[in-house]
Order: sequence, then C-alpha cells, then structure tokens
Amino acid sequence: MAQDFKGQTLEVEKGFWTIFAGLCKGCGLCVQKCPKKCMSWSDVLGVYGTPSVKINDECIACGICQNFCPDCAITVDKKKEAKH
Amino acid sequence: MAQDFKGQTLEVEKGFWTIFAGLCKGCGLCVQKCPKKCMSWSDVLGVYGTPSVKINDECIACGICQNFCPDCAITVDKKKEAKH
Amino acid sequence: MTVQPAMPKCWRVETKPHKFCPGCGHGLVLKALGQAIDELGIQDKVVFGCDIGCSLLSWDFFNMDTVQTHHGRTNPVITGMKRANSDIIGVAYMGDGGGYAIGAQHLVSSATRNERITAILVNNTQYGMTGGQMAPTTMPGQKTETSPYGRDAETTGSPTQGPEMVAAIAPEGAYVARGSVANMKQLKGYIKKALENQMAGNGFSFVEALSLCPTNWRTNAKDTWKFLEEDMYKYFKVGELRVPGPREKEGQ
Amino acid sequence: MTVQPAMPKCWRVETKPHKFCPGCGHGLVLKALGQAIDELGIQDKVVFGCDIGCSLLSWDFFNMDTVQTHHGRTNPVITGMKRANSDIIGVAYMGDGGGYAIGAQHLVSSATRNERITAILVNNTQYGMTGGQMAPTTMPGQKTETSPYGRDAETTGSPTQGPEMVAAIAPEGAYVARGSVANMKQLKGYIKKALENQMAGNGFSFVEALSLCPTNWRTNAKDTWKFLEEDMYKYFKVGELRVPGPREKEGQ
Amino acid sequence: MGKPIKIVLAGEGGQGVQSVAEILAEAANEKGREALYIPNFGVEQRGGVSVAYLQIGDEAIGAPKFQIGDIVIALSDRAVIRTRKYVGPETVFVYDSGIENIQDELPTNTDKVYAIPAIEVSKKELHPRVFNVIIMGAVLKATGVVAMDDAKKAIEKKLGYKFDKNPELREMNFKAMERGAELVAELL
Amino acid sequence: MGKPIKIVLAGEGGQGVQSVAEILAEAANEKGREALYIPNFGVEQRGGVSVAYLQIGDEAIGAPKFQIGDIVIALSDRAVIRTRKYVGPETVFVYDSGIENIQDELPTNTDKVYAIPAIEVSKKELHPRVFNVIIMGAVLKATGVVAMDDAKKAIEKKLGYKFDKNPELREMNFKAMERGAELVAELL
Amino acid sequence: MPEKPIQGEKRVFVTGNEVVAWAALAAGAEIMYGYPITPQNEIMHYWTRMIPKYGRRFLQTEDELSAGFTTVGGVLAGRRAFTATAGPGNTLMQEPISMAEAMRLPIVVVVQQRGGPSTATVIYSQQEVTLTTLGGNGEGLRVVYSTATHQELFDYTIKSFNTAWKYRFPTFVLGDGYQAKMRESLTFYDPAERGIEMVPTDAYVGRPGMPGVDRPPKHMRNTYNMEEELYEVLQGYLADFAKAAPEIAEHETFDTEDADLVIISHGVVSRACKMAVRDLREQGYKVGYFRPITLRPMPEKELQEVAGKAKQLLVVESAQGQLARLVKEVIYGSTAEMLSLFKPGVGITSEEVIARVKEIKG
Amino acid sequence: MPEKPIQGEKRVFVTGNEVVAWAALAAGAEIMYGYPITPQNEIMHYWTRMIPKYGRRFLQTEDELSAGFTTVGGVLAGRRAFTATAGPGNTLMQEPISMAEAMRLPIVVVVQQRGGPSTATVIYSQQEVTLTTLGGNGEGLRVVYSTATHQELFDYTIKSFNTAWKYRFPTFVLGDGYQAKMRESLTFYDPAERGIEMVPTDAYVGRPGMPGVDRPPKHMRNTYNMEEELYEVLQGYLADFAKAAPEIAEHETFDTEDADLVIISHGVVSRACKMAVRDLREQGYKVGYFRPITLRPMPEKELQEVAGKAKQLLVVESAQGQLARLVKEVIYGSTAEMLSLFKPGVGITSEEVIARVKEIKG
Ligand SMILES: Cc1ncc(C[n+]2csc(CCOP(=O)(O)OP(=O)(O)O)c2C)c(N)n1
Ligand SMILES: Cc1ncc(C[n+]2csc(CCOP(=O)(O)OP(=O)(O)O)c2C)c(N)n1
Ligand code: SF4
Ligand code: SF4
Ligand code: SF4
Ligand code: SF4
Ligand code: SF4
Ligand code: SF4
Ligand SMILES: [Mg+2]
Ligand SMILES: [Mg+2]
Repeated sequence: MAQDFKGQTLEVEKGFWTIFAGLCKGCGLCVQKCPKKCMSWSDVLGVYGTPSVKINDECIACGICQNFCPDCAITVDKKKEAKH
Repeated sequence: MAQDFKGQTLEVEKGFWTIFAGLCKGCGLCVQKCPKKCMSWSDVLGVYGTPSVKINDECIACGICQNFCPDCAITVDKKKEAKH
Repeated sequence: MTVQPAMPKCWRVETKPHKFCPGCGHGLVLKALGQAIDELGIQDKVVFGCDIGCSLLSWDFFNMDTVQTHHGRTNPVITGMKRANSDIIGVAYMGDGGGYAIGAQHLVSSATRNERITAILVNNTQYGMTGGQMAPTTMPGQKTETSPYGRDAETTGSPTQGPEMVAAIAPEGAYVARGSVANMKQLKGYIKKALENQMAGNGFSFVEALSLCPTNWRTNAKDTWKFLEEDMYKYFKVGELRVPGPREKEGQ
Repeated sequence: MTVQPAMPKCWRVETKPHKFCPGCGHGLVLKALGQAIDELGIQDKVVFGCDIGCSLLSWDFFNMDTVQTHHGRTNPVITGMKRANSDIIGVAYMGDGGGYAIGAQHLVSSATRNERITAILVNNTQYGMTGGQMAPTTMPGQKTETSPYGRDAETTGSPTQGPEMVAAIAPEGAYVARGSVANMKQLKGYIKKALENQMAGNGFSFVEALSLCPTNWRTNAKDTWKFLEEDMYKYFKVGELRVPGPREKEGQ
Repeated sequence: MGKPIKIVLAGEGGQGVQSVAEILAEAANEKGREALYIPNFGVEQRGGVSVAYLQIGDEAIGAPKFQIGDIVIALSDRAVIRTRKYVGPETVFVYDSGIENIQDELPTNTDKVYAIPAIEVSKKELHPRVFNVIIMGAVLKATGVVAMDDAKKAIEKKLGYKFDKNPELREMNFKAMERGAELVAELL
Repeated sequence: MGKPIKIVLAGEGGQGVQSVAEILAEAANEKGREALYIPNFGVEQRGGVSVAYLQIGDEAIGAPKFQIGDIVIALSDRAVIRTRKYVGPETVFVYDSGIENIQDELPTNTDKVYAIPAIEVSKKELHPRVFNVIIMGAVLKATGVVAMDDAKKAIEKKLGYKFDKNPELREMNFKAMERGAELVAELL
Repeated sequence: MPEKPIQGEKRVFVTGNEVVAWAALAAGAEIMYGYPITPQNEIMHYWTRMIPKYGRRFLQTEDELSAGFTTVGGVLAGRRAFTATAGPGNTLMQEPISMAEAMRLPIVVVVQQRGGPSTATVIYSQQEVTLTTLGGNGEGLRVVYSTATHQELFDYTIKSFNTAWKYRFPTFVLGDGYQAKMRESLTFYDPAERGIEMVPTDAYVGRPGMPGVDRPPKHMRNTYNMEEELYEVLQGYLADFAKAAPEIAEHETFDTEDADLVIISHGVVSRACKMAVRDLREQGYKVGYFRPITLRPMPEKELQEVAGKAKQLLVVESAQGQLARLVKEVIYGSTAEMLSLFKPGVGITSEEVIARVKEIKG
Repeated sequence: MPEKPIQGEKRVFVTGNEVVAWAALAAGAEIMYGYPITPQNEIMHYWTRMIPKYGRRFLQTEDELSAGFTTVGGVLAGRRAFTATAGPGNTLMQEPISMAEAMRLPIVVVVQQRGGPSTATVIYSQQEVTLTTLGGNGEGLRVVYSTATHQELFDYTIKSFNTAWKYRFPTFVLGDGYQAKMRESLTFYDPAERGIEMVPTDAYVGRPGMPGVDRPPKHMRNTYNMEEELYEVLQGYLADFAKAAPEIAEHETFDTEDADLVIISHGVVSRACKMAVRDLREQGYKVGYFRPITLRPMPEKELQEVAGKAKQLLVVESAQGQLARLVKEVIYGSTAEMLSLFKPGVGITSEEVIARVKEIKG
C-alpha cells in the first residue's frame, strides 16, 4: 500500500535532483543550506499550497538540501564518477 | 509555658555534666562518641522506659556527648579555666 | 527507475507528509533516528514511545510499534515495557518540556537506575505544542508567550543543562550526548551509539537534540538556522558527555 | 541556677522530647539548623516546611511558623511562599525519597530557576517513615524492605549523587554542599551559609545531610555510626560543591 | 425571536479564515450587536483545516457551535469535506472555484452551492494576500450581517497601523472586499 | 451465636504487646478457631503507644476493631489513657502495678480493674525480656481463649529456633506464661 | 501605586481566557502560578503581558503538581493566589488541592475543561465535573462555579476569590475549551465600583512577631496519628461546609412552574438548553430550565423543588452523566423520570436538545 | 521452570498485604511496579522476598506516576502486571490510569485505602471510593472490586487479572488499611486446581514480524485532533462497558426478602453490618443486608430490586457518602428512605450499626 509520491527530476552535471512537491511544505530550510545558493521558490505548489523549491544548474548534487529537508521532499543522486 | 526538664548534674574536674532523663531515649549515640569512654547505661530510665546514660569521673567535659545527642538530653558546662 | 523520496526505510510512507509544521526540527531528528535504526537493522525490535508535546504528532510516523504516552511520561512507559520484555529496544522520544520540566523526576530516575532505554529529547527552547511558552531551556532574553518581555534569568533561572545533569548522575555504562539538527550526520551517529549502548545492555542512553521550531520562534528559514546556530549554540554545547568504554559482562 | 537542656533557642521546648526515634539523625540535623537560625537571629523570619517522610514529625518542632506539606512537595510550597512574600526566609526540609525520588522534578526545577529558598535534604539511604524501603540513595548491597537481598546496582542503579546533580545545573549564585551529622559543626556551618545565601538573594541553596536511621538500619549505636562513617562515606563525599563568590547586585 | 446568522468559514492554515471571522465579529460587536466567534483548534500547530464558527444576532447567542450554518464557506478541498456536514436545505454553500476535483464532494442537500473565483481574482487582480478579504466581502454580501462600511472600519481598526505606512494596502483591502461582494452578488 | 472474645493489649513500643497478640492469634488459628488480629499503627516508627486488637471465636470475625473489649490490658501510663475507652461494664481491665500515679486515670465503669506486678515479677524472678510472656499467660488465664499448651506450641513454633540454641530460654518463657496465669488467677 | 486595571465599565469583545486574566486582575489577585495546557494557556499569556503594569506576579512551574503546591504556598503567605489548568493537568492538580482541602486553604483554580480521559482532545468537554467537584482522596470540600457566558466568567472569577477567602475552601471556576477560546461581548468592571468588596486576605505564616514569644507559632499540618483525630477534624469541616452550602449555592431557572419536563444542564451547554427551552415553549411544549451554577455545593433545595413538580427531568451534558449523578444525589426520593442527553467530549447544540425533547414527547 | 507458588490448598493466617502478594503470585502476575506508601508497603515487601524463587520481577519507581506508567508499559509488553497504592498515591495514580482507560489497558491496581484528604492518616478509611471508581478526567471506565475478608482479597486479586485481561478495562482491588494490616485465616490455592483458568495475556507492542511488512505496525494513541473522533471512540467504549457490566457486577445479600430496612455497605465495613444484621434479626428487627462487591460497575438491577422492596435503606461507610452517592445513582426513582451512618476515616463496629438501627427504629 505504499504511497507513491510524484517527483520532478532535474539532471545537472553532477547528478540528478528530484523534488517531491507533495511532500514539500515550503519551509525553505534547504534553500538556506545550499552551498551554491542555487535554490529558489518554484511555481509548483507544495502540500500546503505554498511554493515548493527548484534549483538552477549550478547545483553540484552535493545532497545537502536533501540532508536538511525535514520532510524528505528532495532526493539527490550523485552520478558515479567515471573511473579513468 | 516553657516546659521544665529536671536534670541530674554531676560535677567533674573540668566541668558540670547534666543528664535530662526526661529527654533521653537511650539511643547510645553519645556513649559511642565519648572520647574518654566514660559513659555507660544508668539505672534511671529515660522517656521511653529504657536506660538513660551516666558518666564516670574520667569525663573531661569536652561536650562531645552533648554535641551528638539528637534529643539535647545532655548539657555540659566547662568550668572556666582559672586565669593565672 | 522512478525516483522515490529518500526516506529512512522505517518511516511509514502512508503517513507522509508528516504532521509537523513546515521546517520543524522534529522531522530532522526523526530522520536521524530512522537512519540509525535502518543502519542497525532493528526496525522490528524497536518500540517507539512519543510524549505529549509536538512529539505526539509522530504517533503513526514509523513502521514500528508506537505508543503515544502522556506529557512527560514516556520514560516510565518505555521503562516499564523494557523491564517487562528486555528483547524490546525502547526509544523514548520527548520534548524539553516533557523531559526537563514535568518529567524531570523520570529522566533523573531513569538515569540513576541506568534503565536500558534510549531517551531522545528534542530541545526547541520552548513548549511547541501549546503555542510557545517558556520552557526550562528557554534562553535569557528569549521572548515566549509566558516570558513576553524576554526570559529574565534573575527571576526565572537559566536554561537547563540536561545532558550535563544526566551525565552528573548516571552510573557507569550510560551514554550521554547533545547533538543538533544542524549536523545531521553527527546527530545520527549519537543516536546510533545510544541505541547500540542499549543493545549492549550497558545502561541508560540519552541524546538531546537541538532542534528548530520556526512556528513559535516566528522565524523565516534564515533566522531559524541562525536561532539554532548562533543563539542556541551559545548556551548548549554539542558533543558527547559520557561514552562507556567496552564493558566486562558482570553477569547481567 | 538550674541547668536547662542546651536546646537551640528556636526549638519549641513544649514539644520535646521530639517524635523521632531514639538515635535518629533528624534530631541532629534539626539541631544544626536550629543553631544556625539562632546564630543568624532569624527565628521570626523563617518559615519551615517539612515534607512527608520522617521529617513530618517536625511539624511542631520549632517555635517558628511551620507547614507540613506533601511527600516530595516541600520545595514547591516554600517556593510559592517565597515568590509571594520575599521577606520570608523559606526552609524546605525533606528526606532523600522526597527530594530525589517523588520530588526530583521540583528539586531540579528549583535549582535551575535559582529559587531563593534553602532546601535541606536528610539522606538516610532509605525510606524511614514507611518502614525502610529502598531509596534512590540506597547503597549497593544494602538490604532494605524492597531490596531484601541487597540492592543490586546492575538492575536498580547506583545511589543518587544529589548535590552533584544540583551543582551541575544550578545557575550562578547557588550554594550546594553535603554535610554529615558526624560533623555537627561543619553541618551547622553549611546550613548557615545556605541560609545566608538565601538572605543575600544570591540563589538556590541546597544542603544534603548524611544522617542516621538506627530503626530501619537495625543497628545499635556503634553500628549506626559505623554505617554512616564507613559505608555512607564511601559513596557520599562530604564538602561544599558550589559557593557563590561575593556578587554584584544586578538590580535584583 | 430573531435567530442569529450562523456562519462557518473553513480553509487551510495560511488562508486567514480566522481573521475574517474575527473582523466580522468585531464589526458586529462594535455596532452593538451580539456576536460569538469560536475558532476550531487541535493538537497540530500547523497543517490542519482551520474552521471558524461565527454567529451574529441581536440577542445573546446560545451554544458556541451549531449543527447547520446559514452560510458555509470552504476554501480548500479538505475544507469542503470537513464542513459539508454543516449544510442544511437552507444553507448557502460557497467554495472556491479553483479547488480541483471537488465536484463529487460537494454537499447535495442544498441548492445553493456556489463557486466563486476568489483565489484567481486575488492573484490576478489584487494580491494573493488579500484572498481572505475577498471572502469577507462575499460573506458580507451573502449574509448582510454587517454593513460593508462597518466591516471596513473594523479592518481599519485592526490593520490601520499598516495602512498608514502603506496606504495602497488600504485600497487593496477595500477593493478586495468589494470584489468579494460582487462575486457573490453575481450568483445569488 | 457465640460471640468472639475481644482483647485489647496496649503498651509502649518496646514492650512486645504485638508479639503477644500475634502468638495468641496464631495459637487459636492452629486449633482451627477463627482469629483476627490487627495492630494499630501511625506515622511514627517508634515512640507511640502500641495497641493490639485481638478477637478469637468460633465463627468468622466481624469488624476488625470493636468498641468494648472483654479484656483490656495496659502496660504503661499512656497505654491506660489510650485504652480505657474500650472498657465497658463487663470488661476485665488489667494494668501493671508498677505504673506510677495512675489511680486517677483508671476506668471507673467496670468493677473488674486489676493490677498485676508483671514488670516486677519479670525483673525479679525471670528476665525483663519475658515481661510480655507473663502478660500472655495472664490473658490466657483470664479469657481461656486458648489452652495453655496450645499457646506454648505457638511460642515454640515462633521461637523454637532460639530455644534450640538455648533451652533455658524455653524454660523461662514457659515459666513466665505460668506466672502470668497465676498472677491473674489470684485476682479473678 | 499602580493604577486600577479597570476603570469604569467597559464593553469588550474578547476570548474567555482573556476574560479570566482581566477578572483576576480586577479582583486584586496578586500572583498566578501555572503550567501550560491547552485550552487555558492564554490566561497565562494575557496575565504575563499585563502584570508588569500592575505589579502582580507570575511563576511558571515545572508541572501542575508544582503549580498547585506553589499556589498553596502563595496562599499560606497571605496572597490572593490562583492557578489555571485543564484535563490531565486537573487530574494532577488534585494532589495539591487535597492538601488545600485538608488545611482549608483558599486557593482559586480556573479549569478549562477539555476532552477526556487522558490527553484525549485539547478542545472541549464537561468531563471534569466529577474530578473538580470530588477529586482526590477526600470528600470534595470545595466550591465549584460552572460558568456559561463570558460575563459570568468575569463575575465568578472575581467572586471565587471572595468565596475562597471567606469560607476557606478551595474554589474553582469551571469553564471549558469553548468558553476559553471563543469571543463574545461582556462588560468589564472594577468590583469596588459595583459595590463588591474583596474579602481581605491574611497570612497563615510569616506574620509579625517572634513565634513562641509574641505569638504562638503557626503549626500547620495535614497528617494525624490516629483515626479519631482525623475524624474530629473532618466533622468540623463537614459542619462548616454544610452550614456554608446554602449561602454559597447558586442556580438559574425559568419556566419550571408549569413544566412537565425540566431540562437540567450546566456551563456552556446551558446556553443551548436555554435557547431550546425558549423555542420549545414557543412551539407549545411545557418545558422548563434549571441550571446549577454551583456544582459543589449543589443548589439542593431548589433542585428538589423542581424535581418535586416536574414529571420528567432531562439532564443534558457534554459528559456521560457526571452532572446527572450529582443531581440524582440531591434529588433522591423524587420520582420524576430521569432522561438524558449525554455527549461526552463534544458540544451540544440547541437543535439537538430540541430534537431530544421531541423524541421524548413523541 | 520455577515451581508453582502454591500447591494444593493451604489454610494460612497472614496479613492482607501478604495475601495480595501471594494471590498475585498465584495468578501468574509477572511483574510488579510500585512506590512505597503505608498501608500497602508489605505487598512490595512480600513480593520482593518471594519473587526470585518464581522468576517474577519488581521495579521500585520514583513515584506513583511512574509506578502507574511503568505498569502501563508492562501491560503493553504483554505482561500480567500490577501495582499497589493508597491515599495520595492513589490520587497521583489517576493520571496513568486515565491513560490506561483511554487505551483500554488491563492494568491491575491494588488500593489499600487510608484516611483522607491529603496525607491525613496512614491507617484506614473508605474515602477512596469516588477516586477509585471515577477518578481522572474521564467517565470511570474501570472495574472496582471491594473486598471484605482475606479470602476475598485472595480471590479477587486473582480475579482482577482475569477481568482486566478479558474486558480490557483497568481493574482495581479496593482494600483498606485494616485489611492490609490485620491477620485472619484464609485458604490459599492454586487457581488452576480450582478450575480457574487465567485469561491469557498478549502483547500490544513488540510482537514478532516486521511492522509494515509482515503485519501493520501497532500505533497506539490517546489523543484525537477532533471532538468527533473522541466521541466515536468513547461511544464504543461505553457500549463495551455497558455490555460487560452485568457480567462483571457482583454482590452479596441476605435477609432482604422481608426486610423493612436494608443495610448497604461495602468492604470491611460490611463485616460489621453482617454481624449487626444477624444480631438485629435475633432481636426481632426486620433488617436485611446488601453489599456491592463491585463498586464499578454497580450491581444495578439487584440494588434496584432491594430498593424497590425495602422501606428504608441505611448506607454505612467509613466515608462521607461516597458509597451512598453511587447507590443513589443506580436506584434513583425508588422511594425507599435513605439513611446513613457515615464515619469518614474511622472504622465502624457492629455495635455502632446496631445502635444506629435502633435509633432509626425508635
Ligand atoms: C499533565 C499535562 N500537563 C500539560 C499538558 C499540556 N502540554 C501538552 S504539550 C506541552 C508542552 C510541550 O512542550 P515540549 O515538551 O517542549 O515539546 P514540544 O512541543 O516543544 O516539542 C504541554 C505543556 C499536558 N498534555 N499534560
Ligand atoms: C504521594 C505519596 N506517595 C507516597 C507516600 C508515602 N510515603 C510517606 S513518607 C515516604 C518515604 C519517606 O522517605 P524519605 O523521603 O527518604 O524520608 P525519611 O522518612 O527517610 O526521612 C513515603 C514513600 C506519600 N505520603 N505520598
Ligand atoms: S544538491 Fe547541493 S548544490 Fe544542489 S541544490 Fe541541493 S544543496 Fe544545493
Ligand atoms: S526543506 Fe524540504 S520541505 Fe522545506 S522547502 Fe526545502 S524541500 Fe520543501
Ligand atoms: S563531656 Fe566528653 S568526656 Fe564527658 S561524657 Fe561527654 S563526651 Fe565523654
Ligand atoms: S545521645 Fe542523648 S538520647 Fe541518646 S543515649 Fe545519649 S543522652 Fe540519651
Ligand atoms: S510548533 Fe514547533 S515543534 Fe511543534 S511541530 Fe511546529 S515547528 Fe515543530
Ligand atoms: S525511622 Fe529512621 S529516620 Fe525515621 S524517625 Fe526513626 S530513626 Fe529517624
Ligand atoms: Mg519544546
Ligand atoms: Mg530517607
């Protein structure tokens, strides 16, 4: 019966960044913690009708936003570094 | 209305030692603490019908027994030392 | 492959989004706890007890057996359970009001008795659930609903140093630490050690987590972090206070 | 001149001999307290609160206003009184059960709030009034009515270190000490300082007094002293833990 | 005996239904009428549906809550579901036309079910912040419990200090109130 | 219906009245009779008057306490004062003749007020420790609730382990019991 | 000297919790002790905001045990002291209250009932009637005012201090979450201007003079060594309570004279009942209205009178018969049929009351 | 496997507190949690002495709140768990009991009543009837057995575990200080040998299997966000209680058939009443005897029947009408005259009961 959340995934250079607007409460904690200051409010509304978040392509897929989201609304997948 | 307790006073070389049998519960704490081991059970019964305490003349009026009596049943008055 | 939210495995997806406010630190503490439980693989052993306080909102948070108790009484409920069935890994989850005010006798006594439970206390410097009154952890000058002109340390005292208190009285075998949701990895590590300490039967395990309450702090995201990392860090020192060494089994 | 008993002036002669058992340490602690009050000349300012526990037997002990409270609740009653009338010098007198078990939240909170009261706690390592059950202060191996085979530290914990706990959490201005009825002069000195600290408005003042309970220890006089001076001294360290320095009046 | 007018307002946490109810109640009170306003509240600080119960009449009000409202206004899907039990045959039920997939959840025991585009109007014409004032206007028009002018005074009293700093805000609020009244007038 | 015999025993803390009551009760119980023994207790661990209420009969006993005893025994001045309320016209009241200045405090509503020199006898003839056993003997004789032999068995059961180590103790106890009986027999 | 909190009369539109805070101020309450619990929190919020101006005090305690015992301490020191609580807090508060009861201490407690048992809801109920009237290990020697309107919340909060200090029984204002959180109009006033004299307080302990010399020391206890001592003390208390009861008891009633059926309710529920009775009368039903304002002591004689006349009594309450039990106790012997509308933990509307009466009347 | 505590039947002569400890052992109680309070202490003393041999457990807690909440924890873990308390401890215990009530947890609590209110005496009373039957912020969804003899103390301590686990309501054995401290004879037995099957216990939490995978997680709560949710839950509980009540209710009665006056009492006081009725009958008085054994639920029908026949009912109790209130509640509508002999905090002898009846009968 596990619930399915629909994510919106963005590919950036270093990985994939997914926002689950159905989980995002628009608290902005992630935005503050992003080391690249690459996050901002999105037009997609979150679960409480407040804006959810989006990124721009300066994102380095560091995962910090995921780490600090109290609602697990962000998933970041770093691309495996190509082995030379 | 202060209550009067009848004390039995003994004079020893260094001072006066008074036992108030009406206050003595016969616990024996004083006996144990006497540095001269000069205390023992008396025939005079204390407030609970148990023996009260007495001293022999090895008492040096140090006041330790008074100090450790939880019921203030002993009063020790040291004689003032004669000033030469 | 469709991406799924990176929730700890032991979180109950059906009850998400959870009931905490936007930006609430409870979600972060429970994420750290969930991750620690996942890593230890003990989801089926843990019984989670939540206090009354905003922690009660976690009564259906996990795919783990959960008991919502009374304000301040989670320690005794979990203690009673653990005493009755030592196979259980008991987690008592509470707020600073529940742990340091109304339930202080239970915290202190669980500590001195070295109860084999793991207590996690969320310090958000006030009473979240009831709308932001002063807590034992409220900081000097901090405005709350019952210290509207700022907490006056002279008349109402100083913020409770909880882990320090527990560390001062808990017997050998106890684990005591203070973590912060601003350092999730460390916090998870502390909680994990606290669970392991219980599993090893060593003694009482206590982690205070410095948390966030944007609702009652009336802070935006930026100030929320600032409140924690600037103001709270001044009064509450993050770190481990008691770490039991490897311990000889003395016929426990 | 007829010799009269050397009772502190503030003792109420009409109610003597008091109600404590033969050899009870409560009598000694109250003697030290009485002497300290006499020396400070504050008999008419003190309100004495006694807990339920053998301390209740002191409800008519002094020629001072006295309130017998509930088990563990003397700290809040005296706190409430002092908050309402700061001219009072409030003394909260309790046992180890009252202070460290059922009333631990009050002790801890009076300490962190730095209540301007003087709490005196009589540690006799068990529950005297109810006939000798285990207390938080019962020592490992000590037999009581509820640890009939000796207290097992592994399952029931270690003796509460009360003054250490209070010292760990009380703010600046608090006075904390542990005395013993085996050193009456020192004990009186600690209590006096604790009263003076209240009078100076510095903060919470707490003295634990190691005491005697021949009735429940089932000891004769010799073993009574031995129990205190050999066994108890092993676990409870006599001395001062917190002594506030001279303090600037910050507009209190 | 004139019965009081019974109003239920419900929305999501941030939608400001409580302020609407409070201002209406205060406006009525100022005019010497009897008003009783009670918010709902639960254990959650945020996130639940927020419901306001409001009664305005000429005599002392009875029970604080009631079974059937004269007008019920729901501003989110959850609010519709939560409040439809207050709808009786005579009830005017108003909901925001922006709520999606709500058709099956609407009350069926009254004919007077109206959708108004309050969210849309607030976003497009004014500002999302005055969404709730539009609703207030709608309630005023639908019930006539308080005169528009008195409601304006009540807003003025509450937010005057803000208006003074930024007079445009006043304009926007009053405009919103009137737009709300218009939206409802079109329907009734 | 045979009424139970009602006994009140009172003395100072250390005088052992509770053991007497307990042994008597156990002796009766051993013989298959019904007994009910209840001690008094208060907040003080030591120092109060110790009162034992004992009823022995052939059927289930009623209330644990009673208003009027068949026999009331008081072993100290405070005990006399505390227990005289249990004395009725038919009550046998026994007190120790060693109690000083008690004359004015003795109950006056019964003729059967007897002093026995139990303390003195115990000190002079036996040992202060068996003072209470003398009392037991007196009760046995005065009430006949239990046969002397059964009481001895009960003592044996309780203190046998001590008697085995020190057979003289047994002798002394049994002797005390008999002396108690004699003391009372002289009076009744 | 701080100015009077209320000058003249003032029509206001506020929440019940604000009403209580103002009333306590107006009554000259000097100190509040409290521990947060919904739905009474705002009493503390308003109190703490307002007191600096009027020189009053506040202590936030560690729990309700402490809130109650510190209030006891405040009263012992001679202050007009009060606390407020609800639900599980009220359960805990019974320990200090039982001490106040044993020592006849005039503490004032405002209770804003919420759902029960246990944490239940933070909202509303009338399920703390038994607890508030009879809680603890005693005989319920307390006074309990159950209010129905904000005006009453104001009036009786003031009155509770006077009742407490006059008769020296713990005194309660029993409100509920609805009353706590709702807004309606009422008139604030200064009691003195209305001719209400505040019963003066005095200190139990800490009075001037050297105890044992200038005056006997005050030795207050709640423990007795023998049953008989306690019995004697209680007999005195019970007699005092019985004597005070008719003076204290209050009620509100109408339309009972010719009523077949009288609706009995208390607190906020009585508002629905009042409306229902008016409506039903208009519809030709012979119904009456009775409302005990004091739940302890009950308006005994008046209730008996009503029960003696009516054929049917309908008890309506947001609890499972807690009021009904108290009613039955005092009207025992009457043969009026007892009917009920019990809705533990939820509000009751006049529509429901009307429906119930119509159901009864067929 | 430790041996059975009791083999065969055994006549013993012990104190009531010892009886309780043995009965709990015999019933298979696995763990006791407790905090000392006179007059229940010896239950813990005997229990702690005996348990090592039988593999049972004990935890001394920091207070009665903890004793109650740890007992709740023990029951949640699926153990036959109990606690014991008295007086102010019983007052405090109401907080955990209200949680048990809200969550239908079969905790067993032995209460040895002492004088009240407050600390009062450590001795005896019947003043904890209201507290034990109806305490806390709820509706009193509990079972309360009031025992009169040591045999009953044994029987009902065993039974209380079965009632609790069968119906899942907190269950009490209500004794008193006299019963606690007195010695009388009774017969110990192993329940199984008497054909008494112990209702099996099971765990609420910590059962095998991965929650969310093998089984749903157990999520237990006592808090509801809306009034209506609570109301619905309570309706279910109340229905369960009403259904169980006639099965649970017990009483003892004799000589009521032709009685003018029936004496109603409970617990240890009923022993005096029993004697009194026998005596009075011998003297020609037409008196009867009725004793509710369960005070919650009350033996409603049986009491109504008695009240329907007798002209007078005399309620006798060591409290100020706590039993009488419960009686009036269930016999309301009867017109039998209600008389009383209330002696709060002190024992009652058959002589007093007889005197009271003679006074009534003129
Ligand atoms: C006995 C009792 N007293 C008071 C309350 C009210 N109450 C509920 S939550 C709470 C405070 C919660 O604060 P905290 O423990 O710090 O948790 P937070 O909500 O801040 O996470 C209080 C006082 C209660 N439920 N029970
Ligand atoms: C609420 C409550 N619980 C329990 C008791 C019973 N009780 C009375 S005194 C006491 C223990 C006293 O021990 P302590 O505080 O150490 O004082 P002591 O008698 O040893 O001096 C207890 C448990 C009580 N009176 N009230
Ligand atoms: S992954 Fe790192 S860089 Fe990318 S948005 Fe998140 S925090 Fe910013
Ligand atoms: S932290 Fe999570 S919930 Fe908050 S804004 Fe970012 S994604 Fe949304
Ligand atoms: S005064 Fe000193 S020497 Fe004399 S008896 Fe007392 S302790 Fe012994
Ligand atoms: S210490 Fe005091 S009471 Fe004890 S034996 Fe000595 S004199 Fe007597
Ligand atoms: S009130 Fe504060 S602690 Fe509670 S859920 Fe909201 S943010 Fe979290
Ligand atoms: S029992 Fe112990 S503490 Fe209590 S009075 Fe007796 S000796 Fe003192
Ligand atoms: Mg908090
Ligand atoms: Mg002690």
